[in-house]
Parts: sequence; C-alpha cells; structure tokens
Amino acid sequence: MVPISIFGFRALWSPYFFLTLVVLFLLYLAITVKWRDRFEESEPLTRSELIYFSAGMLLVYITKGSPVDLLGHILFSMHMVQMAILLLVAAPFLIKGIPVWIWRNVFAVPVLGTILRVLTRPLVSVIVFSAMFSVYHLPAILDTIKLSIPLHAVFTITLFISALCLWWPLLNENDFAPRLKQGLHKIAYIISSAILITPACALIIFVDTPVYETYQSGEAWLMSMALCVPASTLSALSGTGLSGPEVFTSMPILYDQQMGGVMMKILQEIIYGVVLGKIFLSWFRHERDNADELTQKQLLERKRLSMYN
Amino acid sequence: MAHDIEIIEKTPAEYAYKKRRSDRLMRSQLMMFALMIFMTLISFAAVQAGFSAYFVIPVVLLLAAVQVGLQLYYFMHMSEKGHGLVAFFMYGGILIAFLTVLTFVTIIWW
Amino acid sequence: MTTVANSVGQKKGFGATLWDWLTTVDHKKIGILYLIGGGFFFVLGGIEAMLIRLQLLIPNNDFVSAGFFNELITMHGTTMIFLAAMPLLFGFMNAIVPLQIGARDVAFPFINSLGFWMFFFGGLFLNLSWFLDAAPDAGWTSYASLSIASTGHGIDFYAIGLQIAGAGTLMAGINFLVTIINMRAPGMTYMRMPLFTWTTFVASALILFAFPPLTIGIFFLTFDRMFGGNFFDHTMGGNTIIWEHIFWIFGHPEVYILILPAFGIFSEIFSVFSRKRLFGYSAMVFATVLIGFLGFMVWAHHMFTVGLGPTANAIFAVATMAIAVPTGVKIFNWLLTMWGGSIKITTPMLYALGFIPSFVMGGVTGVQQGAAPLDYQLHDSYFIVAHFHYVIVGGVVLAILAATHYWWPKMFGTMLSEKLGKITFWFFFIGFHMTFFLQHFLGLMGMPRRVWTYMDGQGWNLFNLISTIGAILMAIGVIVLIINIIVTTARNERVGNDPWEDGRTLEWAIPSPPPFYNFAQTPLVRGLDTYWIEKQEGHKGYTAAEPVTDIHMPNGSIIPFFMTLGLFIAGFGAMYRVDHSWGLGVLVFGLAFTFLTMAIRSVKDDLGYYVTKDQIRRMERGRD
Amino acid sequence: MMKGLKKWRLVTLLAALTIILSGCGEEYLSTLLPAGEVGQDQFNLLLLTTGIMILVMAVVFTIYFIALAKFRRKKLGDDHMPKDVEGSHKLEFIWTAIPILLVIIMAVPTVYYTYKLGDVSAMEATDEEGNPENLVVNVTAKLYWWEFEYPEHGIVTSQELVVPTGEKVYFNLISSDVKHSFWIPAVGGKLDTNVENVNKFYLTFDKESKDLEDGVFYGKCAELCGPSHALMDFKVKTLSPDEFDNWVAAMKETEGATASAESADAGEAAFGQSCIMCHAVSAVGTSGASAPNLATYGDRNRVAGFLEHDKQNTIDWIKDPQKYKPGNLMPAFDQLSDEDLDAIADYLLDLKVEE
Amino acid sequence: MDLNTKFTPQSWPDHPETATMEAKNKFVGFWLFLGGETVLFATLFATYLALKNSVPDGNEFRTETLFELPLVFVMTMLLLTSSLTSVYAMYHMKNYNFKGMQVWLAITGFLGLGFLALEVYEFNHYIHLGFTFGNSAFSSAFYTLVGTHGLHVAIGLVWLTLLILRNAKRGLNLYNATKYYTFSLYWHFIDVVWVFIFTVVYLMGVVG
Ligand code: HEA
Ligand code: HEA
Ligand code: HEC
Ligand code: CUA
Ligand SMILES: [Cu+2]
Repeated sequence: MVPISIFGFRALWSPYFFLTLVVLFLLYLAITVKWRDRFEESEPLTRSELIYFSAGMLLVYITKGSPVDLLGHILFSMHMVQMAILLLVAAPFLIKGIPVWIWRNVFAVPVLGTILRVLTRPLVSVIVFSAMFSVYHLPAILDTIKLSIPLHAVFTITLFISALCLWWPLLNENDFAPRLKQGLHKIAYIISSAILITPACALIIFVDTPVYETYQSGEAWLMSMALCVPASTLSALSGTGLSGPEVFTSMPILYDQQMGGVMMKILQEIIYGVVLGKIFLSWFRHERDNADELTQKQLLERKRLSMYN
Repeated sequence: MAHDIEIIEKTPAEYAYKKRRSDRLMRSQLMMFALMIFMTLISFAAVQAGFSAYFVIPVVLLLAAVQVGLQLYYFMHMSEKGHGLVAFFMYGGILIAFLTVLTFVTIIWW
Repeated sequence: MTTVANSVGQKKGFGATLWDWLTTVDHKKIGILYLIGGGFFFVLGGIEAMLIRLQLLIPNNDFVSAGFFNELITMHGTTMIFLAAMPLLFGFMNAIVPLQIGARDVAFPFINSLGFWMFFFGGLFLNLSWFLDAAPDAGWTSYASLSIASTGHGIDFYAIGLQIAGAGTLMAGINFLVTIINMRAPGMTYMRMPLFTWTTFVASALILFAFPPLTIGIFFLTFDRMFGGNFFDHTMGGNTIIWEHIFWIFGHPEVYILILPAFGIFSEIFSVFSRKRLFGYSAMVFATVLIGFLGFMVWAHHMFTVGLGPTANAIFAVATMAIAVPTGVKIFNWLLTMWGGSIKITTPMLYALGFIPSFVMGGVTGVQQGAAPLDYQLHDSYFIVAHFHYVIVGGVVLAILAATHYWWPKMFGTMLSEKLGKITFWFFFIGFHMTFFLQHFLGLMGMPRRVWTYMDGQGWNLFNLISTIGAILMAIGVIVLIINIIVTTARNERVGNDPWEDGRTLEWAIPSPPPFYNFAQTPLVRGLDTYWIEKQEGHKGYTAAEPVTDIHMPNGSIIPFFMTLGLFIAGFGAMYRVDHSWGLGVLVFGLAFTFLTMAIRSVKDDLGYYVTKDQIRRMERGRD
Repeated sequence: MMKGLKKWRLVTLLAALTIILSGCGEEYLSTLLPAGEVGQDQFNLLLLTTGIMILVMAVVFTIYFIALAKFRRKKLGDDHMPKDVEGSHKLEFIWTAIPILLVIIMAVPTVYYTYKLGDVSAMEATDEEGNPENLVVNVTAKLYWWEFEYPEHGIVTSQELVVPTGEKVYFNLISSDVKHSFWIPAVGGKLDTNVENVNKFYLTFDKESKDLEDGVFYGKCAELCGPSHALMDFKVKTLSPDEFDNWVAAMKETEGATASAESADAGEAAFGQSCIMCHAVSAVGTSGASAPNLATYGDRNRVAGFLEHDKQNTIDWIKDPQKYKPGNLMPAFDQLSDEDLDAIADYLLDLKVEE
Repeated sequence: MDLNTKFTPQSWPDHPETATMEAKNKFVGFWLFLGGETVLFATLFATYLALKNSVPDGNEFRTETLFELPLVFVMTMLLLTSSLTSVYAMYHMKNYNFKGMQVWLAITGFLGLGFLALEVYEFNHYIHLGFTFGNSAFSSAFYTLVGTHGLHVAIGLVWLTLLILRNAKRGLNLYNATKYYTFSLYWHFIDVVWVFIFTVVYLMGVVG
C-alpha cells in the first residue's frame, strides 16, 4: 500500500487555500472588531460568535484544504464525509459566527437582498439544496465536474451557498429575512430536507456496480486527481504505477461507494438529530418560561369553545 | 347557565371584512386549481410525448408532490392557525410512508 | 337517554347493571371493561404458556401433539400481545389519563366504547377458533408461505380476529391523541404533563402509524386465503417477503407501543415513592419521543437472516443499536430519581424496583441481537424467546402488575392488600427469572424456538426443566393476585383521595373512585406535579379554573356493541364463504347490519345531556 | 492509569466469560464451542457484546443498590422531605455520551463482519480450466427434510451434509414448499431458505466430525414450518479433503443404481415395488426429488433426521411415518408384511458408500 | 349545544368547523385519521411497486400494454374538479349560505359518481380482457390499490348523500358544520391519493 504523502506538501496541505482563509479570517476580525464603529447599529462581537466562526473556518480548511480533501478525491466515502461536514456543519457554523448586524446589512443591499430573500425562503431553499445535492451525485454530472477545475470550483461554491441558504431559515431569529418561527415548522423543514436527500443516498447505497468513473481505477480517476494535486507533481508521479484508488486502500470500490452513501446518510441523520434535540429543548424552555401566558391562552380558548355550548 | 348560547353579531364593517377575505381566499384557491390542472396536463403530455423514462419519472413524481402540497395547503388549509399538530402528524405519516415505499423499492429483491 | 339519577347509581337490578355496562361511554367504566377483558385474556394466554412449558418439561414429551403445540404458541403470542398486554395498558390509559390532564372524559366517548367492543369481539372471534375447526398455527408472526399453506380455517380466524381487534386499537389510539391534544385543563402545558400521559401520547402516535400497515398486511393475507389473491404466491409472481416487511413495520413499533406506557407507569411510581420529582423530566420526554421515532427505522432487525444483503443489514443493525441510548437515558433518570429521595417500598414500588434489573437485562440482549452477524446465530433460537420475555414480562407485565396495585384504590376506592401484593411479587419475580434466564443459554446451545419437542442427549434437559418450574411459580403469583382481588373486593374498606399519601398528579386530588363527571370544576394546573404543589402550599384538592357550571356529559349508547356484532357476524361469513354457500349471505348481512348501525349513528343526533349546578353541589356535599 | 485499569478489567472479564460460556452446551451443537471460522467470528462478537453488556449492567446495578441502601424512608424517617432537583446537564451528558461510545465500539465490528460474512463474490470463481475453485452446495429445504446437491460433482444426498474441512464452502439455499431456515449452530448461522429466491452464504468447517460423540454435527431447521418443524434436523459430516474426495468418488460410483422389483433380494424387490417412485438409490443426479435420496442410507446417523439409526426404527418409520413426524409427506406402508419390512430394512441399511 | 339556535351570516362564527369542543375534537381527530390513512395507502403503493409487472411465466399483462391514458385523464379531471367544487361548498358554508353549499356538494357528488362509474367501467374492461383479480400478483396488487381508493370514493359518496339528505330541512348549524367540513377534508384526501395513483400506477406504468 502506498501512503498518500507521495503527492507532496502542496497537494496535502493546500497552502494557498490556507492563506486565503487566513485573509478572510483577518477581514472578519477587522470588520467585527477594528472597523466596527464605522457601521451603525453594530454590536460588539460575542465570544460564541467568534468561536463559531473560527470553528467554521477550521472545518472548511480541514475538509477542503487538508489531506482530507486529497483522500476525498481518492475515496468516494471520504468525499461524502467531506461533503457532510462542509455542508451540514461548517455552513451553519459560519452563519452563526457572523454577527446579526452584518447579516442585516447584507440583506439590505438592494438587489442582492431581494435575491437572498427569495433563495432563503424555506420552500425554495430546501428544494434548491436537495436538487443541487442530488444532481451533483448523478454519475454523469459528478464525473464531468471532477474533470474540470473551474467547473468543480463553481459547483462546490454554489452548493455551499445553497447549503447556507438551507440553514438560514432555521438559524435566523430576526424578521428582516425569512425565518421559521415555530418549532413544528422547523421540525417539518428538517424532516423534509432529510427525506429529499434520501433518494440520492439510497441510489448510491443500493446500486450494485461502481458507477463513478472518477472513483475507479483508470484514466478518469487519474485526471480527476489533477483537481487537488499540482500538475507537476502528478506528471512526476506518472510511471510509478499510479492506477487508481486500489493503490491506497484495500477496500473494494463497490464497498467504498456504498459506504459513502451510508456515511452521508448517517452523518446527516446525526446532525439533524442534534438540531432536532436543540429545537425540542428550546420548545421545552419556551413552554416552561411562558407557562402563565400559555395558561391564559388556554383559558381564552376554553371560553371560546364553551360559547356555543 | 353555561348552555345559554351567546351570539355575537359582527358589525357591518367586520362582516364586510370577513366577506372580502373569504372572497380573496376563494380567488387564490381558484388559481391553485388552474395550476393543478395545468400540472396534470404537463404530466400526461410528458408521458404521451414519449420522452425518456429517466426524465419523465422524476418530473411526474415531482409534479405529483407539488400538487399534493397545494391540495394540503390551499384546499385543506393546513397552513392556517391551529393546524400545527395536524401538520406534525401529517408529516410524520408522510415520513413513514416514504420509508415504507423506499424499502419496498430497494431491499425487497427484484 | 341516561338520566342523571341513574348515572349516580342507586341499587339496580342485574339487567339494568348489565345494560349499563354494555352501553357505557364513561372512560372510567370502559377502563374497567378493558381490565376485565385484558385480564381474562391474560389468564388464557398464561394457561397456554403453562401448557407450552409443561410440554417442554422433559425431552420427547407427548403431553400435547405437534399440531396443537403450534396452535398453542401462536395463540399464546397473539393473545398476550394483542388481547392481554395492550388492552390492559389501555385500561389504565382510559381510567387515568383523563384524570391526569384534568378532563371530564375522553374526546370521543362513543368511539372509545366502540374501540373496546371491537377489541373484545375480535378477541372472542380469535379464540372461538379453539372450538370451531382449528386454531391458527403459523406463529404470531404468521409468515406468509406457511400461513398460506396452512390448511383449515385457523389462519382465517387469525386474520379476521386481528382485523377487528386492530381496528379497535386504531380508534383507541386516535381517541387518546385527540384527548391529550385538546382536552388538557388550563395550565396543563405539554411540559407539565405527567409522564404516563406523555407515554400514552407517544404510544398512541405509534398506533396511528403502525396499525394501518398491519391492516393492509392482514387484508393481503385474507385476500390470498379467501378471495383468490396472489400477493404471497410466488408461482403467480407474488412475494412472501412483503408480508415479513409489512408485519415488522407494524411489529417493531408495536413492541414500543407496549413498553412506552410501561415506562410511563414506572416514572409515576418512582417519583411518588421516592417523594421527589422525576429527575430530568425534559430528557425523559425527549427520550420518549426519540424512542418512538427511532422505533420506525429498525424493523428489519427481525429479518437479518432473510437475505436482504449486507448493506441493508448493516444499516438496520446500527440504527437498532442507537435505540439503546435514549433508553439508557431513561434508566439513569429513574435511578437518579431514587437517588437522594425517600424511598418507600410499597408493592408498586417493589415492582418498579424489580423492573430495572429485569428490563436492563432484556434490553442489552436486544442490543446484542442488533449486531447482525451475531444475530445470525441468535435468530429464531431460544435466546430470542429469552430476550423478549425479559423486556415484555420484565417490563410490560411488571408495569401492568404495578399499575394494578398503584391505581386500584383510585379506580375502585379500596386498597389491594400490601401483604398479598408482595407475595405475588416475589413468586412472580423469582419465577420469571427462573423461567427465562436459562433460556438465553438454551438458545446459545442450539435450541431453536417454536419446537414442539426435543430429543434427549442435546444437553437441554436440565434448563428446560428449571424453566418450567419457574413458570409454575409465576402462575402461583398470578393466582395470589386473583385471591388478593377477591379478598379486597369482599372486604371493601374505603379509602380517601390520596391513599398513598405522596400522590403528585391530578388524579389523586379527587375522590376514589371519582364521580362520573370527574371534576366538579375544571382544575387550574399550576405546574408539573400540580397536586403536589397544592399540598405543599397546604391546600386541599385543586385550584379551580372556573366557577361551578353545568357539566355537559355524553349519552350512553348500545350502538357500538351492535356495530361490532355486525362485523363479528360478517367475519364468519367471509370465512365460511369458501366452503358453504350461506357464507356469502352471512357476510353481506353482517356488513349491512354494521352499516345500518353506522347510518343510525350518523343520522340520529346525539347531543349529550347536562348535569346542573345544583345537582353537582348536592353531590359534592353528599361526599364530604 | 484509569484507562489501563479499565482495559485490564475488560480482559479478565472476557476471559472469565469465555470459560463460563464454553462450559455449557454440547460440542456438536453449541454456538459456544465454534467449530469454524464463521462461528468463531460470531462467537467473538458475542464475547465482545456480552462484555459491554456486563459492564453496563454493573454500572446500573451499582447505582441501583447504593441508592436503595442509602435512601430508604425507613432510615430517613417518615417526614423526611427530599430536595427536588430538576435534573443535571452534566450527568445527562455523561449518560448520553458513554452509551454512544459503547454503541460505536459495537457498531464497527458489526458492520465489518456483516460485510465479511456476506461476501460471496468468490462463489463463482473458476480457475484457468474453468473448474470452480470453491465447493458449492445447493441446499433445498422441504417438508421436513433436506436435500444437498453438489453441482460440480453431479451428486445428491439428503439428510446428511458432507463437507471437507479447512476451506470455504458456499451454499445456495432455497425452499421448495414453505420457508425454512438452515442452521448448523456449532459451525455458524444461519440463513433462511425462502421460497422465491436463492440465498447465498458460506461457512468454514475447521474440525473433523469423526471425533464427536455421534460423529456428526447437528443441523437444525430454525423457521417454523409446520407440525414437524421441531424434527427437521439434519446432520453434518466433516471430512478431511482427501476423505471428502474419496467420498465423492464413491458417491459417483452409485451411478445407475436402482432397485428392481424383480430382484432376487427380497428387500430390493419390495423396495422396487413400493418405494422407488419416490426414493432414488443412486446418488448421481440433481436436486428436485420428492423424497430423500437413500443411496447413503446405511451410512446415516439417524432415521429421518432424528430417530436412532437402527433396524427397528427403520421398520417402524416405514410402517407409520406420521406417528414419528406428523405432517410429513411419506405415506404409511402398514399393509406391507413383516417379512417385507424386515427385508426392506436390511436392504436399506446395506446401501452405503463409505466402508 | 342547541340545534335550534338560528344564526345569520353576521353571527355565524369565522371558524364554524372548530367552534365548539366537540367540533374541534372531531376536526383534529379526523386529520389524525388522515395521517394514518397516508401510511395505509403508502403500504398499498409500496406493495404495488414491489409487485408491479410481477406475473407468472406466460402471462402477458403488463402495465405498458394494459393501461389507456385517455380514460385515466378524464377520471383525473372529474376528480380534480370535484375537489374544487367542494372548496366552493366550504366557501358557502363559511358564509352561512346553506343553499349554495348543498348545491355545490351535490355537484361534487355527481362528479365523484362519474369518476366511480368510469372506474367500474375500467375494471370491467380489464376483467373481460382476462386481467382478473386472481390473474397474477401484479393484478392483485393493482386491484387492491386502485380498488381501495375506489372504495374510499364510494364511502365518501354515501356519506355525502346522507349528509345532504339528513340536513336538507334543518339547514346549517354548528353541529353539522364540522361534519360538512370533515367530509370536504376527506374528499380532498381522496384526491391527493388519486394524484399519486395516476402518477405512479398509470403514468409510470405506461412509461414502463
Ligand atoms: C416490549 C417489548 C420489547 C422491547 C422494549 C424490545 C427492545 C429491544 N429489542 Fe426486542 N423484541 C421483542 C420485544 C421487545 N424488544 C419481541 C417480542 C421480539 C421477538 C418477536 C418475534 O420474533 O416473535 C423481539 C426481537 C428483537 C430482535 C430480533 C431478533 C431476532 O428475531 O433475530 C432484535 C434485534 O435486533 C431486538 C432488539 C431490541 C433492541 C435493541 C431493543 C432496545 O429497545 C432495548 C434498549 C434497552 C437497553 C439497551 C437497556 C437500557 C440501556 C442502558 C442501561 C444504556 C446503556 C446500554 C448500552 C450502551 C448497550 N428485539
Ligand atoms: C405480552 C406478551 C407475553 C407474555 C406476558 C408472555 C408470558 C409468558 N410466556 Fe410467552 N410469548 C410471547 C409473548 C408473551 N409471553 C410471544 C409473542 C411469543 C412468541 C410466539 C410465537 O413464537 O409465535 C411467546 C412464546 C413463548 C414461548 C416459546 C414458545 C416456542 O417458541 O416454542 C414460551 C416458552 O417458554 C413462552 C412462555 C411464557 C411464559 C411461561 C409466560 C408467563 O410469564 C406467563 C405468566 C402468566 C400466567 C402463568 C398466568 C397464569 C394464571 C393462571 C395459570 C391462573 C390459573 C388458572 C385458574 C385458576 C383458572 N412464551
Ligand atoms: C410419496 C412418496 C414416498 C413414498 C412412496 C415412500 N416414501 Fe419414504 N419418504 C418420503 C418422504 C417425503 C420422506 C421424508 C420425510 C421427512 O423426513 O419429513 C421419506 C423418508 C423416508 C425414510 C427416512 C429417510 C432418511 O433419510 O432418514 C425412509 C427410510 C423411507 N422414507 C423409506 C421408504 C420406504 C422403505 C418406502 C417404501 C416402502 C418409502 N419410503 C416410500 C416419501 C415417500
Ligand atoms: Cu423446516 Cu422448520
Ligand atoms: Cu424489534
């Protein structure tokens, strides 16, 4: 078995990507701390916001920059883990990490705000995300995307944005943009999004042949490696018998693929489970803290119902 | 006595408001009906036109799902107040329905 | 129309009493009916169990014949699950849940009574098979190839009887759901509902979603056996695995329908007899909901050896194991409820204490079975029998026995003897472990389940012998309980509102047994364990939410009885249609009769009646 | 330190378990004494999960007994009012997290073995000459007997499965009437024989059966299949590869054997008269017979899978099969004279391929 | 409750279907029942999908050749329209226009009857072709799924007739308003199921 370190430092740790993220992080600090007073209605950065944002950035780097990314090009199951973490963990973290007042300003930008408001409408966002996610995993599409660097970048970023839109209505607590107020609606939203990505996962899990060219040994696989391995390294490696994923793992390709589907589904279920738990908890707190008000409501309702009795 | 019925008359203004609202609602429902008919037509047409099954099946399924959503939310008023738990149970039912169908088309052989 | 006077109950003749019970729509009386019906079937199922155990006492026994043995296990399983455990739980739900939420009755009193009669006639139908033709003999799971091949009318009895009883269960489920959603007293927010109410709620939701698949599955079976269908006939393109899926899509949630109310019962008991509020209430509620939810995702763990392929097995294995987590949360919360409390060991508490170790043992073997490759060895062996009796008897039956002692004073106004209660417990508990503990090892030693007899020399003799002796001890325990009930009823020493003295929930705030309208005034709920709060503040009874007003009560009706009778008759028609020409006529007549009663019900207005303020005041005064 | 301690405890626990569990059961029948790799894998999983379960129970029981000992009202006094606590997030986190951890520990080997034991891709593998590399046995379950076909060799046998040790044996399983389930507890379990599709799996047999008490492993039908489900046993003979080859050769030699009604042997004649239409006496053939192949009857260990293998039982069986196996599909031959029965039994007991 | 209380359009409550405790119970209960029905039909659909075109050797009935879309299209239109007419009926119910409601409900009933008649015709046609209930597993699954829906329509029609006739003389009150309302929910639900039937059974059947 060959270790993946043969691809060299750049492929493993994506230094340029790392630098980009560092710059973004500095920008974040600058806006939220240094230049904050230049914005009206700004509020001081809270600790939890900082933590969420840093964690989000870190996860983005881990999934798209670190060796995980490279593995994700070799193993389909790793790719699915990467997707799950990027789309279902990093995305909500970033939303929560950016202070509300910034979001308010973003949504106030004339055209952009309107578009965002449409894209983050619950019905739209859940459909767009599921559609993009499912389409992405159609064998023909995935194979095409993985053979072109720009296409891959564009699609990854769009998918990520659609994930942000998916999470928005759940996390938002203000009226300037779409939000789901009631716990029940949130639950329905989560369940329907879980359902909508199931067909894609199920197909991946239950199809009985390897369907992704770019995850099988051969030309396509090697070409797709170009996405994260510098061309020079790759050409230097040619002739070392680099033929396909089997060089790095003993797992049969079909199992890798099925495991990918299963990993995606399980991770997604765990994440959604945690979110459901949180929704339940906040519902519980709401009921506990507003018990008197709820009682008044019940008394009124009782009166209404006995009016005609 | 509790079973003396109180009758509350609406003022003319209130009544007019109620009328207006229900007429507006009715108009939107009529539009939804038109939409539903339209979608049905598309479904049948897509099949008749003989496109590839890989295209037709997702499309007709999607249209069916949307149509059902319209029925539930517009004709059956599932979005109105007091339908929270109702919606919850409908979604629960749909989830289980979905799982059942999913297994029957995957892990029962053939 | 029932008048107020006779609802209050003067001395009545036998005929009038009978009529009263046949027509009652009062949730408390229906609760008692469920207890009687369920209790009867429990003893019946128990006797079947005893016969099973006697047959397996020694190798090569011929105490019963092979065919009869299969009828015994089938009827034992079916009776215990559908006609004993569930109805007994329904009995307590009916009697207690409306009281706990401060309601005067359930949402649909009429349907409540219909549900009971459906259960009862369904059970009767099923058990008449012993006398007519032959009893069902394909196991309580009635896997399709065997149940289609089975000759005689046995399986037909199973199909039709369960269809009728199942419809009743579904009605009861919807009824409880609506009752809990709509009829809670002011101030009873969801997060103040006692756990028994919560578990009833979730179990009812499971019923709502689990019973329709069963209905359909049984229809398929009926069609295949009686009307020329081909769902399960592989020579005609059919597929027997469909039955297995449908049965377990129903069957797995069904076991949680049984255990969740049991959890609820124990939650009440732990908290009352530890004199302490339930530890981690919100986590308990969430765990309940989560168990209900996950309960629908794991059914294929009963089908690991069917050959669904490694991927399906792996998914369902992991999902199955996940259920251990919320269940564990519950177990630890109970332990921590006791921790730091003031534990009084009454009979109900004794059952609760017996429950924890028993259920944990049953639960962990469940998780072992969830490990698919290991289950290849365990499936259909006595290990499985041991597992599910540990969870069912160690969980559900102990809960039912506990609830019997705990709520008996509330339902009947007199306390069961504590001494006899404890004797029952010890016989039952020791007998239970003796019977089922060794069965784990029998399974591991290669003994398949559902075997009519076994050869000598396989190393199973001793454990089977011990197991049978244990079963006898259990029977003695049950007999002591029956004696206890008779003695207590004869002695009839009346008790007050709160006989355990540490009651926390609303049912203990009103007289035992409660008046037919339950609460003279609708209560105002002031927190979790509202009666406990009132007592702490030195109040007597409960705070009222509104002044004394006239109370609207539903009318009794005989229609549910006749509606079900029609179906009962139609069932015979459907079954005998195949071999007698009159069958069709009977089928049509029965259905027509039912439809007629339904039409009468829908055309005849039934608006109920009022109990006036004065009458209430008089009755409440008469009590003190 | 803590960790080391825990590990140490787990190891002793497992060791103790192994001893306790293997103490019970018969070698030829118990899952606790695995005689093959599959059974061993499953047994290891049993040990692992049992270990975890005992740990869980130990924790629960400890808290339980301490609580019970410390907080009795008898001790605390009748008017002791405990403090009400709502809950504890820290504790709740602990008892959610630790079970999750334990579940993961169990889930990993579970998934691994599920795939490992489900891997039948090598079933159809052939060597250069197109000969199958692995032994494949087609099992057909019938009311209430088992038929084993060796398609590679063109032979069939029933009631007794004969397999070589030390290699993977692949099985194709189907049922011809109602559902049954194929289980050899000591070797590994178990797979259903459905009516509408062929199920596949493999087992390995690591121990020769001749040292066992009866010289065979016991096999069981594990799915309720009618009145005689309990009696639908079969036996498994495991032979060294050489002996197995000999056995196959001997089986092939019975080609064309039949029982003629005109034979001088009274037993053969009577058999040819009444029985040959259902029972074959040649082991060469394919599956699909309506009654067990009797070519190896004399080598058998049991009559009809479960009765003591002797002449009296053979006669009794032929006279009234229903008495011994209710619901089986062989008609009674009580009209046969005692001499005929005696001769048939002798004839049958002489049908052997082993020495 | 008093059946004789007379309302006027002005005093008629905004939500008559949930104006009393009994009404609200019925309303919630009926919705829950529909949730259960969803699972019930799902089981039928799942079975149908598993057994679709699953026939013994030599049997030539297949979805592709059996189903005819024009008939299904007409049936669909009838049922969809009846869904709209029942919306109209509820519109009048909420406005306390009893006559209007009854008329629209009657129209709904006739449309439903038309649907049912076509379905009977369709089944009859198949049976004459030899595609009987016992023809194959596929036929059993088909008739059971579509027939269960048809049975729901039939029950709905009986219910509707009883409602219309029973209340013809006494007009609208809070006691029967819920009954009308739940009927309309039921009817919409039947429509929802049909949408899936024509999609999954007929359209996907013709596509293959
Ligand atoms: C009340 C009924 C009841 C209950 C509650 C359960 C609970 C569980 N059951 Fe059981 N089961 C049955 C009734 C029940 N079962 C019946 C009747 C059958 C046989 C049907 C038939 O074939 O006839 C059956 C069969 C059955 C099988 C199929 C076996 C086979 O036929 O091959 C399986 C397999 O996974 C299983 C698993 C489980 C699991 C994982 C749980 C879990 O819910 C248990 C969870 C509880 C715990 C685990 C204990 C407490 C937890 C802790 C203390 C936390 C820490 C624990 C860990 C980390 C492990 N059950
Ligand atoms: C709620 C469910 C429930 C309950 C409570 C029980 C309770 C008992 N069960 Fe049950 N059992 C099942 C559900 C249940 N069982 C199921 C689903 C099956 C599987 C069926 C199948 O394979 O299809 C099964 C199978 C089953 C078997 C395996 C059969 C086989 O596979 O061959 C055995 C064997 O020991 C058994 C024994 C017992 C015993 C001894 C009790 C005891 O706990 C019973 C205790 C009760 C009594 C003993 C009542 C006694 C009362 C009297 C005797 C009164 C005396 C009478 C008079 C005075 C008139 N059961
Ligand atoms: C109608 C077919 C039929 C006929 C005829 C028939 N048998 Fe059988 N026989 C069976 C079947 C089926 C079994 C398997 C029974 C079981 O184990 O469930 C069987 C089993 C046996 C067995 C036990 C087989 C074993 O492997 O242990 C013997 C011995 C036997 N038959 C002998 C006879 C003899 C001798 C006759 C004639 C006198 C005879 N049979 C006629 C169908 C038949
Ligand atoms: Cu064959 Cu049991
Ligand atoms: Cu289960």
